[in-house]
Amino acid sequence: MQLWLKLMRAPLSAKLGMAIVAVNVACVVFAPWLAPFGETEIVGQSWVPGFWGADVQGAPATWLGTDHLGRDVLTRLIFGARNSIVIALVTTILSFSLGITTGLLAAAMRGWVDQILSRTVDLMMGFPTLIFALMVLAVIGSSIPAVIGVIALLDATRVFRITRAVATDIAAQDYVEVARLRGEGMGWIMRREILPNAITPLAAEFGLRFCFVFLFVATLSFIGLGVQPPAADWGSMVKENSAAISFGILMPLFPAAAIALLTVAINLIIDWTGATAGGVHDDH
Amino acid sequence: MIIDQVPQRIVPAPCNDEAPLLDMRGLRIEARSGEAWHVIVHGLDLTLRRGEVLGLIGESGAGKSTIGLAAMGHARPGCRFAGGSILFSGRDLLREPAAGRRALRGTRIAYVAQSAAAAFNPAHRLIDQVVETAVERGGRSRVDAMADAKDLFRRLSLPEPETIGLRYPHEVSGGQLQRVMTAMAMVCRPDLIIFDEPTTALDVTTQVEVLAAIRSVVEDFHTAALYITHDLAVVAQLAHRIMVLRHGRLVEEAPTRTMLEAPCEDYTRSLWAVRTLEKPAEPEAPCLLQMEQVGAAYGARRVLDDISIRIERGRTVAVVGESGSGKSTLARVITGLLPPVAGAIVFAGEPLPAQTQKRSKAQLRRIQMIYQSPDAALNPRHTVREVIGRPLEFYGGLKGREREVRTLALLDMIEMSATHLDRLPSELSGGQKQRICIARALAAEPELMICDEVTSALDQIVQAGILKLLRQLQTELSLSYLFITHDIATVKAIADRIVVMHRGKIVEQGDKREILAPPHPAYTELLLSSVPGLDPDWLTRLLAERERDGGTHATSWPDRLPKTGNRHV
Amino acid sequence: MGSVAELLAKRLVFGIATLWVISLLVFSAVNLLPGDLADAILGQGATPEAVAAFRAELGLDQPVASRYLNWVADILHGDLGRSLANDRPISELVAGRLANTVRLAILAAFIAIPAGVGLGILATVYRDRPFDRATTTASLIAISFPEFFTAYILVALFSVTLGWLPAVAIETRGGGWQQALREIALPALTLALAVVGYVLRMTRAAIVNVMAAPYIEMAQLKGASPLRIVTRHALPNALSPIINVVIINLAYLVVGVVVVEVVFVYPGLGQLLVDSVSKRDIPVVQACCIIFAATYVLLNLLADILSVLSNPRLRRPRQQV
Amino acid sequence: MSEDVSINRRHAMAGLGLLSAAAALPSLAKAQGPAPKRGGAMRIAIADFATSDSLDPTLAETQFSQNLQWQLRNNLVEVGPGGKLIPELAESWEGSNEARTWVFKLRRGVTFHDGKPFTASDVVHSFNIHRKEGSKSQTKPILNQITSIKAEGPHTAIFELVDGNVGFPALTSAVGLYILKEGDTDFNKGMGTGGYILEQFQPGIKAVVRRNPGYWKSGHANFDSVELICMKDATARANALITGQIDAYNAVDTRTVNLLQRSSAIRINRVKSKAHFSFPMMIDQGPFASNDVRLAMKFAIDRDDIVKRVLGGFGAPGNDHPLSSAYAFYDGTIPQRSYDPDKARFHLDKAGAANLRVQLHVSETPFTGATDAAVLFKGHAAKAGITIDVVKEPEDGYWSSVWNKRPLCTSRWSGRINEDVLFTLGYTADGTKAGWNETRLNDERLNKLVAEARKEFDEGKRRQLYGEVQRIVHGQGGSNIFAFADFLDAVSSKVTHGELSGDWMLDGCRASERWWFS
Repeated sequence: MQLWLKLMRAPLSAKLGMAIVAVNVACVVFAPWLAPFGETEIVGQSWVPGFWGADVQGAPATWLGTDHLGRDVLTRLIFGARNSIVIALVTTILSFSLGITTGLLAAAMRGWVDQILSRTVDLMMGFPTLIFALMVLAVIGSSIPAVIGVIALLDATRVFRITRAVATDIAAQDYVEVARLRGEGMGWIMRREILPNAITPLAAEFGLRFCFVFLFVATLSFIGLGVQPPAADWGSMVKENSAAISFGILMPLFPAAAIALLTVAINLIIDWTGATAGGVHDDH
Repeated sequence: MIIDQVPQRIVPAPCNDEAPLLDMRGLRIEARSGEAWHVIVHGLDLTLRRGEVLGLIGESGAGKSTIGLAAMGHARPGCRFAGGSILFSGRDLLREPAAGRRALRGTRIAYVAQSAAAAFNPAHRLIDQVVETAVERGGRSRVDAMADAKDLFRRLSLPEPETIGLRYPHEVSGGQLQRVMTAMAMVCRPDLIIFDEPTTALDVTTQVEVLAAIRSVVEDFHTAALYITHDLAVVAQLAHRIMVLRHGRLVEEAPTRTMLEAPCEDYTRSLWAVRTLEKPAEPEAPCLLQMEQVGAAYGARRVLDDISIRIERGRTVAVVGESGSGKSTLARVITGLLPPVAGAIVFAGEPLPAQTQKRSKAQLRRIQMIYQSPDAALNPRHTVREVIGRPLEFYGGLKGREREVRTLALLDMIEMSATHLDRLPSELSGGQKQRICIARALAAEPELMICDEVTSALDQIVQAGILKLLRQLQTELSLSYLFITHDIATVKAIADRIVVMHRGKIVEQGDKREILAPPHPAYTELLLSSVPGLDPDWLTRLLAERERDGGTHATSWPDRLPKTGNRHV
Repeated sequence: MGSVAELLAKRLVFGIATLWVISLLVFSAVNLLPGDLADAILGQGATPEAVAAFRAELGLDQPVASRYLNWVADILHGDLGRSLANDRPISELVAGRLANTVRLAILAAFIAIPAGVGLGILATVYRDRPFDRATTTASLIAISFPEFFTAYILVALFSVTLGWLPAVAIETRGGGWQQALREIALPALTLALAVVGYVLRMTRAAIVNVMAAPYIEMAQLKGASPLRIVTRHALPNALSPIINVVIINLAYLVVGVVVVEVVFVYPGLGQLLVDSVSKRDIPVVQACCIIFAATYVLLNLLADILSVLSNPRLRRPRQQV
Repeated sequence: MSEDVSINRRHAMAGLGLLSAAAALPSLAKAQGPAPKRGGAMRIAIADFATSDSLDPTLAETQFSQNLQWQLRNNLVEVGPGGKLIPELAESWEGSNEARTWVFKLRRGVTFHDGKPFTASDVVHSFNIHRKEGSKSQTKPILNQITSIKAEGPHTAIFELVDGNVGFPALTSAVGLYILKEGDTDFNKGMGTGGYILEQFQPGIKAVVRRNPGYWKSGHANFDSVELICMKDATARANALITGQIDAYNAVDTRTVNLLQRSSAIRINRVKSKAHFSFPMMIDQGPFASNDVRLAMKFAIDRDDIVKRVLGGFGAPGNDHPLSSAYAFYDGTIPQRSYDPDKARFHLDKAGAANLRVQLHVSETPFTGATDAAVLFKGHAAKAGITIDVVKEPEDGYWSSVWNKRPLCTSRWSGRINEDVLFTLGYTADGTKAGWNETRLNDERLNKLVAEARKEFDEGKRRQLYGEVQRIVHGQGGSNIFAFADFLDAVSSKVTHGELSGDWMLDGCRASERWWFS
């Protein structure tokens, strides 16, 4: 109930953000029921305009027109939400699990554990992300689990740095010293003393990293390593149809707008929760 | 020397005939908590004449800082003016446009903040900050303003007045910074200066110097001042008149002497509650903890040297000293967080392993620690139940109902109740939080409690409560305390023995009465004499005394101890 | 200044160690990839005989360890080696492309960094006002557009529709530096748009963070104007995180621009690296990775030094009197 | 063309049968216009390139280096539009001794870029580069049939073959068999007899050439300079052409063909090609040992659907043998196999392999859209009760670790010079030895037919022989050849050209030499 009240009192911008996220979540969950056509169903000619060109002869009844293969763009967007969001979400969760665990470990243990972890991360960050992903995916093949794993690993380095920075401050607090003096084990200190206090800035970071992962998946799709056709995802939709932009066809703007809208929405919510100061969003 | 031959301070009576410099009428200020606004200053009236020093005193939450800032037409983020007027030489600051208010600030109304170390911009040299307003907005040439600033530095007895301005804030000690800030306030010769607890963060010995400096310039330039503090003894040295505030309302207002000699309200009297406590003498008891010639170091830097202390069962040893004297390090050595490099510690007849990790659960349980700031010592995400329950479970293996019962018993012991069980620290007051810390320590059923400045972050009346509670617990449970503090009043209230520390060494130790009675070694003397007395003439007399005793040491002590106020640990 | 020199030396040693480990990692990683240069170049026509002959010619039949040691020995003699694939000196292959990459990065940085920092400062001055909301939202949108898409939109607008700027950067011969600038304009703008949002948001966040400090309230109470408070009182104390984000973005402009290179047909290092990885041209991959890693290490070093210089506490550690 | 050249027509015609070969589609190709005009700076964007490109003729070649090679160098024989053999550095040739001995008369008065005259020893040198011991050349397998090459005087070269081969002159037109200057070892200098002289070559970026003023072919190499530019991104190529930064590009994105055609300033050249796409099955492996299973797989694919959806309609369905109508001996009488799940089921049942489950290994390396094609195939086959698990493989290393190793994978074959090379490599025991026979087909009859046709001068008989070969592959082979792709180039309407040749994109990779600005 309290949460509900809090939500109701949120500023307009945050409500807007939550509404957009809610629509996206609905798409993820109910895609087959929401979409007017099948995911790969061809409904007409390629690049037929949608509502703005309804008078065009032979145009099927589609809201946002059709894509390069004549599939309904709205349907693809709805199904694309599934792939894009789920992949980004799983990746982000994975990278946070890894990054937070190692980050807390480094902050709580200090000494050589911290040194080894930090230097390893420095090393990984010295390597261009995209190239790293390309090489690893070339070795293990570009399947969705591989993409998720690689991005999660790369992203975990960033999460590690932030977690370590936040947790190091917390680990210096008196209450952590109290726990140490009591004789508590490292696990308890990490899990019960440090983590609950690091969660707010990390949650803010989660939102941002989620967006970056989203973009990274899109970029990998552009290079041909992300989600494989004929499955829909927003990044590949932009990529597959981007050629049309030069011919004044608006279609690729829709998936791009979907990406932008979700990113903005998530950030509006983060801004509202007021924890933006916690993150060191140091890269892409 | 700024204090010349004035043996007896003559308070110049402010002229009553001219219009007041500052006139607040029915001032209401609101603060936001969550979605709602609530009143924190309830229709306050305040008048200040030219050249007058008005003391604002009260506990935390009394609204005194808010009122001080209001005198500049400034409300902190999350606060707003909700009514009344603030007339400054006839102009209503609340109706003045932002630019108009801004024009007054720095030039006609200046501000001296509590922590000069935080209020100086770390990125710029002091002199640049001091002359900024004069040059940018006072229309003075830089050369002229700098000359003036150096003159003020000299008047405020800062060392090396010609060059100190070239330093960065972190290169100057706290007491000196506070004087530089006073110079910064003065440089435009304002009509009014707001002093917001300018000496609270300083050691007592430094506080004396700053007080003397402030008083001298304020008198020299005949500047009006609002002096905000929680310490009546301090304000008594400067103010012509004192207003006691509580919860944003006026409790009592009177000329300084009247206020001290015959306060009308009980509340006013409670402001020096701790001073009235004194622990009676007790007989000797068997030894619990013995430190023998202990030394400790951070890396190559020796921070403790040749420390031998004996703590008896059921008795209190107070360790006093200024910041940087090594008294908190002593606590870290005993708890094993900083293993000693020399000497030995014997606890209950057994040698205590140097490192925390090497100690047994039982050894850890028998020594508990309470910290200065309960905010930092309580995990903000743990409820009272978890905080107190954890040591019960960890040491005693208590679970479920048993643990609940014991937790409630402990809460009862610290005079709190079951209603607090599920609260988070943020939902408790400062005093309650410190009580929870005490309960957590008690839950371990310790024999020795190390109390590191446990009362210094609290208001006087709360302090008195905590001290009484600790004394009561000591009698009931036969606890031993190692009581670390810089406050002599607290020492009187709780200690059996006193250890005076300075620069990592013990200067003097012994029975309380012995230590507090003269003669003292020079350092103890300085420390004790710097504690302000509840007497408007205390400062004047002290300065005169020190002058007579050959002079320089009064003002030069802090300068010879540049590390005070800047702990590098 | 002793601490600066010490820091520099420490970071430099660590940097060199990083480069070495990266070279080792890259070498083993590329060797782990399925197939080798002979397979990759010969493609479908890789008959066993041809592959064996080619391997022998390339020295790929030598043990892995000895190939690595040879490479290290060459490097220590200042010789980057030759490309296995087309037997050209790597220094020659890399030099032109490195210059292109750096040129593009510099131009993009010249657009993005002043714009990002400047707008970030203005956003703080007008904090929570329409200007602030507009710039922060716009920056978010800029961040959330995939780079390749920004590129296509810019091309559609400035090249195809308006015809102001060339669509691809193919170094048309002649035309001098104006022509060169015109060709590089769109790629630089694309990169700038990708970067400006981050710089803006970080600048704003860093300054806002500082704005809660007591000395900012002090500056207000001294009557300083909002602009002066931000630029004179807040900015100098927010420099360290801003420098960091600027440097990290600079590194990104050098190492992370493969996509922009592809879209604008811009011959930079990124494409060379991707291509060499797919061809298993280990010496070239090594050279590129080392250049990228060195860029990262050096820029980080620069960030550290600038951070120290911008902070009097670190620049002038308190002397014990 | 080449009216000044006399050909030994009997052998050229009889040997190869030039009647069909690559045919430009009349609707899209430009009719032959006026005489070529000189001048202008030509800029061509090419999609297929690598930073490892080099002018070493023994290395595999991208479209980029192939175009560049033919700017700088000539072969003995050139393939013209319609698959016609045109004498290039050889003025004429004659086979004797049951097609075992081939005498090439070389052109006189041709000089290299540095002025050195072209002689027979250059020919010997150029062929021996591929033939020598330890050569990495891919052309080596087809040159293994040569026992000796001799220069007889400066203008005659004599080739002795192990066995008769009437198609040998055509082989000399192959990629890689460029005529180099004797003693020339720094291939990247680009020395040759070609119409252009190398000015600048930056692998993976671009190459610039200028016209060779002393070029021996009249009416060819008309541009003052030609710039070949590497452009991987299809959209970038299209944008560059639309904005006039280039004049032509290859590999048009099938998605945007219709949009590009709207512009009057752009022309699309669509040419039928010899390149085929297939899902080869190894006939000595697992279920594919049964011809009924193979037939079931061939009936279980909807070729038209794949042509439409993967090739955007720019292609033709395949008929499970490697010849397209662009080949001379294409047999159009073999009935087109079409999608028939019921027949597929029938063959499965016959083989006792109902509920067949197979793994199809795929990557985008063979051709763009391979994954799409595989996924579509999976859908088609499901209706016939065949379960196909599509296994994504890494693009890098696909040819070395997947193709020709997995029982069922994805493959692409570029066109070959003639039927003999194609069938020998792809479908005979010799091809298995050379590592090209991806289906491991080893049919005695087929081996014999191919060998016979190789020596047969009579065109009618050859047609018959190759017809039977096609039927064998169609009926028993492991090749599931589902499509032939068209070549799509986009050119500015300022550019004029004659009839287009269809063995490679961009007029057989010779656009620089054959085209001109109108």
